[in-house]
Amino acid sequence: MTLHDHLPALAVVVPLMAAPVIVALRRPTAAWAVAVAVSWACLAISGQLLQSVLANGPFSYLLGGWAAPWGIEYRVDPVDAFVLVIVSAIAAVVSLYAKTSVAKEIDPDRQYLFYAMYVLCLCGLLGMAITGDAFNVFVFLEISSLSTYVLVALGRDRRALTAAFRYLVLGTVGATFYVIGIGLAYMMTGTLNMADMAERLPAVAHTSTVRAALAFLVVGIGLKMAAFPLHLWLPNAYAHAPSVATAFLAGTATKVSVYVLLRIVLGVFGGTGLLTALPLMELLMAMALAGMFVGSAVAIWQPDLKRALAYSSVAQIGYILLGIAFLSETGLAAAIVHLFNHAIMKTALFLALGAIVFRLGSARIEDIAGIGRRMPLTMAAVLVAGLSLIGVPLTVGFVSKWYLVEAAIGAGLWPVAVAILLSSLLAVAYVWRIVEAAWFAKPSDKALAATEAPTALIVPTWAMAGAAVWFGVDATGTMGVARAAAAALLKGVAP
Amino acid sequence: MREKPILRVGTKLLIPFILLFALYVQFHGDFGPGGGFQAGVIFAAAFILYALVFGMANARAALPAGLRRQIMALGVLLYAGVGVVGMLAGGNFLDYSVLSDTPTTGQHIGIFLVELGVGMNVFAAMATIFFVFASRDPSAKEDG
Amino acid sequence: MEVPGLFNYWMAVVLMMAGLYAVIARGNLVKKIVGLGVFQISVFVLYITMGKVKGGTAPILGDGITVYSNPLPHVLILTAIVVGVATTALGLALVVRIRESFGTIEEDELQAIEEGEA
Amino acid sequence: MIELLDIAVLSMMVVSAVAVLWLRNLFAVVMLSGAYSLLAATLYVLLDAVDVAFTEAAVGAGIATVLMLGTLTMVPRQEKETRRGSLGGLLVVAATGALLVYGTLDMPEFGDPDAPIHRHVVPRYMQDSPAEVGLPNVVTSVLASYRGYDTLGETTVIFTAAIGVMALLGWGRRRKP
Amino acid sequence: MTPPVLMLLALLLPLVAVGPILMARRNPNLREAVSLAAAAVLFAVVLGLFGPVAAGERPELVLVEMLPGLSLALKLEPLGMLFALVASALWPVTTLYAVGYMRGHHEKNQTRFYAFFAVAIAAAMGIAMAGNMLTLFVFYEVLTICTFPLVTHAGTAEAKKAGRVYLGILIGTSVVFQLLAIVWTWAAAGTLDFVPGGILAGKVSDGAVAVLFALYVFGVGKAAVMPFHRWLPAAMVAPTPVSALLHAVAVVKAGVFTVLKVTVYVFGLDLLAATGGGTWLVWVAGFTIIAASVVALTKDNLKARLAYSTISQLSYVVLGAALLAPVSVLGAAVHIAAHAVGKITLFFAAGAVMVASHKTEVSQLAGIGRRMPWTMGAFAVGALSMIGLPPTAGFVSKWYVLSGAVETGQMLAVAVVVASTLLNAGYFLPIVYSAFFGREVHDGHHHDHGEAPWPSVAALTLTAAATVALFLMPDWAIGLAGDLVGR
Repeated sequence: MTLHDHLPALAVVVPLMAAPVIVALRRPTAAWAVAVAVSWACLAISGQLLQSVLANGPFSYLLGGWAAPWGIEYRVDPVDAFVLVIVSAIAAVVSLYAKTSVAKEIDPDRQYLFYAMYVLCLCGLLGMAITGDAFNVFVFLEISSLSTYVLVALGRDRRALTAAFRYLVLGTVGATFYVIGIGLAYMMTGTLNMADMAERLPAVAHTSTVRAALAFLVVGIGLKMAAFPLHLWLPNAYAHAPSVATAFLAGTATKVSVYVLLRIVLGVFGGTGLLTALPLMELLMAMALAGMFVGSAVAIWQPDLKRALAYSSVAQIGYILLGIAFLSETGLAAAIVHLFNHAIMKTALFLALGAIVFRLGSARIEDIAGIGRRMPLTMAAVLVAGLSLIGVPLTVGFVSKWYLVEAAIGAGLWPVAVAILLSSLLAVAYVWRIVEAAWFAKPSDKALAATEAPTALIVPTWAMAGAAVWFGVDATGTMGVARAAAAALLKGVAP
Repeated sequence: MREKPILRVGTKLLIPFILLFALYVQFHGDFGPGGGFQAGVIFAAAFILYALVFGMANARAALPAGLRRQIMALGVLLYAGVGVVGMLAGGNFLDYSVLSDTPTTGQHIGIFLVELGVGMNVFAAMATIFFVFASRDPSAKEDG
Repeated sequence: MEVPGLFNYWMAVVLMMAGLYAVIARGNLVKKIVGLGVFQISVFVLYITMGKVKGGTAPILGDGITVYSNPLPHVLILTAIVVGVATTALGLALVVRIRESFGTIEEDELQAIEEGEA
Repeated sequence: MIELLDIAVLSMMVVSAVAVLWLRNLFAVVMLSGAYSLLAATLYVLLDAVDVAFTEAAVGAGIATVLMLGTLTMVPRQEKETRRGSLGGLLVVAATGALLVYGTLDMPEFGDPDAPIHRHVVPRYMQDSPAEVGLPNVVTSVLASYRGYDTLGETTVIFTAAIGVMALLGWGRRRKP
Repeated sequence: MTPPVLMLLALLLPLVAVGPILMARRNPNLREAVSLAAAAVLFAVVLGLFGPVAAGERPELVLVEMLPGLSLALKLEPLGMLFALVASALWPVTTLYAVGYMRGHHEKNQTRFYAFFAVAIAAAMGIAMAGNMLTLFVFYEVLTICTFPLVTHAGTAEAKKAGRVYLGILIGTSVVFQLLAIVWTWAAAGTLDFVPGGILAGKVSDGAVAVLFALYVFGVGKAAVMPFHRWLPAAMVAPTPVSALLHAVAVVKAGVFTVLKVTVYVFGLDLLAATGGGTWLVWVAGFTIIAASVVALTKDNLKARLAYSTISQLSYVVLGAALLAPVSVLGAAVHIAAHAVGKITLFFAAGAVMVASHKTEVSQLAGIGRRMPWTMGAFAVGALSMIGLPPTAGFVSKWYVLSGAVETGQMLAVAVVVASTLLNAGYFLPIVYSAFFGREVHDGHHHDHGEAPWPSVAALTLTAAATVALFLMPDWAIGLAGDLVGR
């Protein structure tokens, strides 16, 4: 076997082994260097995986050499390869940004722990995305969750502690719901391997146990992905976490949960016919629409920009959920491409906010007044990513919106199509509030004292903002992958 | 607790037996109930008992923070390392059968090593969690 | 005496709900953590119950024994217990920090303090 | 006999769970939760899950209780009366419970040897693991080998929790003058 | 250079100019020289395209495949050529005017002004040359956003409020209506290319044609069809060169241009005529023409009056399209050019008055013609063109629109055109009359003054001359517009 054959395992094992190495090393700079190396290695591995899955079709990797369903199997198909690339790409860019920001926001003697948590979180997220075993998802979910709680709690404001605690409680409830759901499904099928389970579920699809299992899985995953109205943990967690943690989590954590939802609901339960027999898609659509409007509307009134963008995430998750709820190839492709697109623009925004916090010590709307002239590069990145959030053409947000609307029209759901467009107008309101404050307001005292952020923060921020334009101008690549992924997912869904 | 010699002597006598039991659990897990995880917890329990009776300072001297951290890290690395060795030996990650000429021997070696890794990690992690909690000054107030 | 076929499951459901209720409705953070523990252990009971085979023994192979209970749920729950205690430890660490920073561990009081800061 | 014990242990668990909910003295609550763990461990023994019972006793009743007691030295021992009506909580719990009970209706009966989980996947563990792995304790075989990857993850979870606790509490006050 | 290269050049040149403009921010003379040079070269480039297009060539260029199966592509046809010519010809003139105005008015942030101005021109070029509806939409939105800083240039609370209205209406209509219509078109027709005769025939039901057409018309907020016209008066807080070029030419013409383009190339006149999907628009356009004229009559602020006049005049183009007669569409196309030169003259004059005398209200203008004869003379020419009297360009286009109305027997449209002509005369002629024959009012604030700075006067003289020239030599415009409808 060549190294290439082991890539699926390495994608997870490399960050996993990096964590103890970081703890053993302890020196902040060394810890950071390891985190950067690992993130970029994961990106390289994920890129390779995506390339080979697109070229040669799905393949699996048997951990411990045990055949599925007896052992644990890694199954790489276009969907999870794409998610792997998203997560590791965000991690790679954010890792470069981390050194300067972490040095300012975290105690020196805790920095190595921060980086250890960072790679563990990455490891957990990648593990969830690549595995083909339903229980293994739970294990890696917990790795990522526990590390996330700590990352959030390391924020400077004391409210970070309560935010982390609430996240811990709700996250654990969500994970336990997931375990209940998997337990019930396991009980009726006798297997934990997702592919095997998908094969065996249709025979028992009529039982109440399987229906209850589906319900628990949807609620459990819904909690982790912060789908409205299960989003209560998210705004505070994002608002008070350290800048680096917020940027990383906003780009990755909820995305991977969405992936798990896709994998479980469509991949595993798709063949049971329950998706159409139960009003599940209608429920998801209602949650999505409510999230889109409530999230955006609340975002308009937030005095703290990190919170505003956190609520915007709730709305954006609504878009993703909506795409799934159409249960059509275009809709799914829209949802999947929006996973990528939203990850890029939200990371860009939170990185830029991190740069603002770096200089001002705050990201409140009254403090950023007039900052546009003091930190032109940072604020230009905010503007570009903000336009993308609105869905202005030539940015990634437009691509997502386009396909969502197309899917809504394809499904004949005209009011939904209008709702998508209307809700994007709410984004204009909260983005433009920032624009007006930054460029057209009288500078605050804090802004007057500020200068442009250090290059080490600007470059990663602009890497993301640039990507938001790049993949918005030429979306053929991302849409191609998203379509392939959507087709692969829909293959198993019973009509 | 300085005035309770019986407790101290009793504890000193008890601890070796606890450690022995932990080792038994560690290595007998293949045949009966037990394994690295339970052994690690029991091993940690011995130190917790020691700390409770002889005080945190003594316990910390017996098991310094740096050592705990290294054991903890080493445990994880050992487990994952076995997997990597399996990879290098031509199998998949965590394939123990390739560790030796006969698959079952390989499995034995692999399971022994990963259980050891689990034991080390759990022991050090549990001890660390306890020590950190116990070292916290109950009257401490942080101001933000 | 025969236990009704689903008795254990129902009891597990009752236990789970008690735990979940403590998590949702109780304002004391320690109580929430304890409630989470109760909730999780009850789920473990569900799993272990499903692994039981009538007339079986513990899945340690021995001569002359033919019926064993199912080891797979046991393995899963071993993992889950560890995850549970890890969560508990982290939760308690947060509780300690919250107490030190806010001076209280009651949800209502915390919310009041936070609203004052927003 | 086993059945009677089963009922008795489960009933005691219900009692302690309700008591945990009811009592406001946190010390008592923590002790009860320890007892709840021990009862669960007892139940696991009855259900042939000796490894799990062992772990539950060591972890749930042991370590977790010690940690909670440690926490109680730093926080108030008494839970305050909450003003909040818990009607919402009650509704959520009732709905969840109802869903679960609904889910149990089509479950295989307790102990049914023909249940799907005993017919699929597991038979190979029971029959072939002596030849493939060579250990009498099938739980260990599955844990460390067939599903060894889960266990690596579990080890990582513990590692994460430990360094997480260090990050949150480590040296906090002790180091500073 | 081949036509596709020229098209690329026309798109990129203004964008490239932004760099030097920003770099020369400390040297106003250099900065403005760069702007002027870029404008002049752009006009030359567009002129270079005129020959081939007039000869029947339709140069194409794919920029990038944006979405699978959907490219950002350029394709120049007669209507686009007409729009591109008008916009690029007026950019150098406006820049010349702006040099005088901005300096005379001591405006702040002039570098930002010139930079975003150049971007706006690039966007207008993109709209003119768009090869499909997606490309058009992209540049349409770019134009909206890059003109926002120009509208809010003053930075006052009033400017910010106006900016919100501007952005809210333009983004709101384009996102909710236009984008929906475009995606719908894409879903139904499987293409967004501009094809003579349209792409929707046989793809959607008759009822859907009417709904879709409405989505397009109201989705193009820049066409200022009522009730989505409020942004245009709001935008008048911008400096006058912005009002002149963007809100009399580039932005609003982009709007009516889009309506025309959609009518001809997406639906096709035949489909709309056959399904009756455009009938309602005659009413809406007619209403807008009359209502806006009436409002203009009540406005004392000169720029506000001009803004409402613009709203009214824009709907001539929309009316021309809605009549669905080839000759009226031809008239609509010519009106894009005719109104452009006339209205920009009026705005230039209004701005010149403001710079020289600080007067902004119609009632203050009595006697000003004697102090500023060039300015008010040009104003008179522009006013005649608005009314549609010879010897000005407005007469030509109005003639064709009216012919279309008569030809199709739509007496309502005939009545609208006649009535609005009277109204136009009613709100323009008194200004001209009192400027030359009225008695100057001395209120103590206004000092003696003469003409505005010479660059401004030169600019408005040029455009006034162009207004007359277009009457005398309308063949090129009529030729292009004739190609559009195949006559």
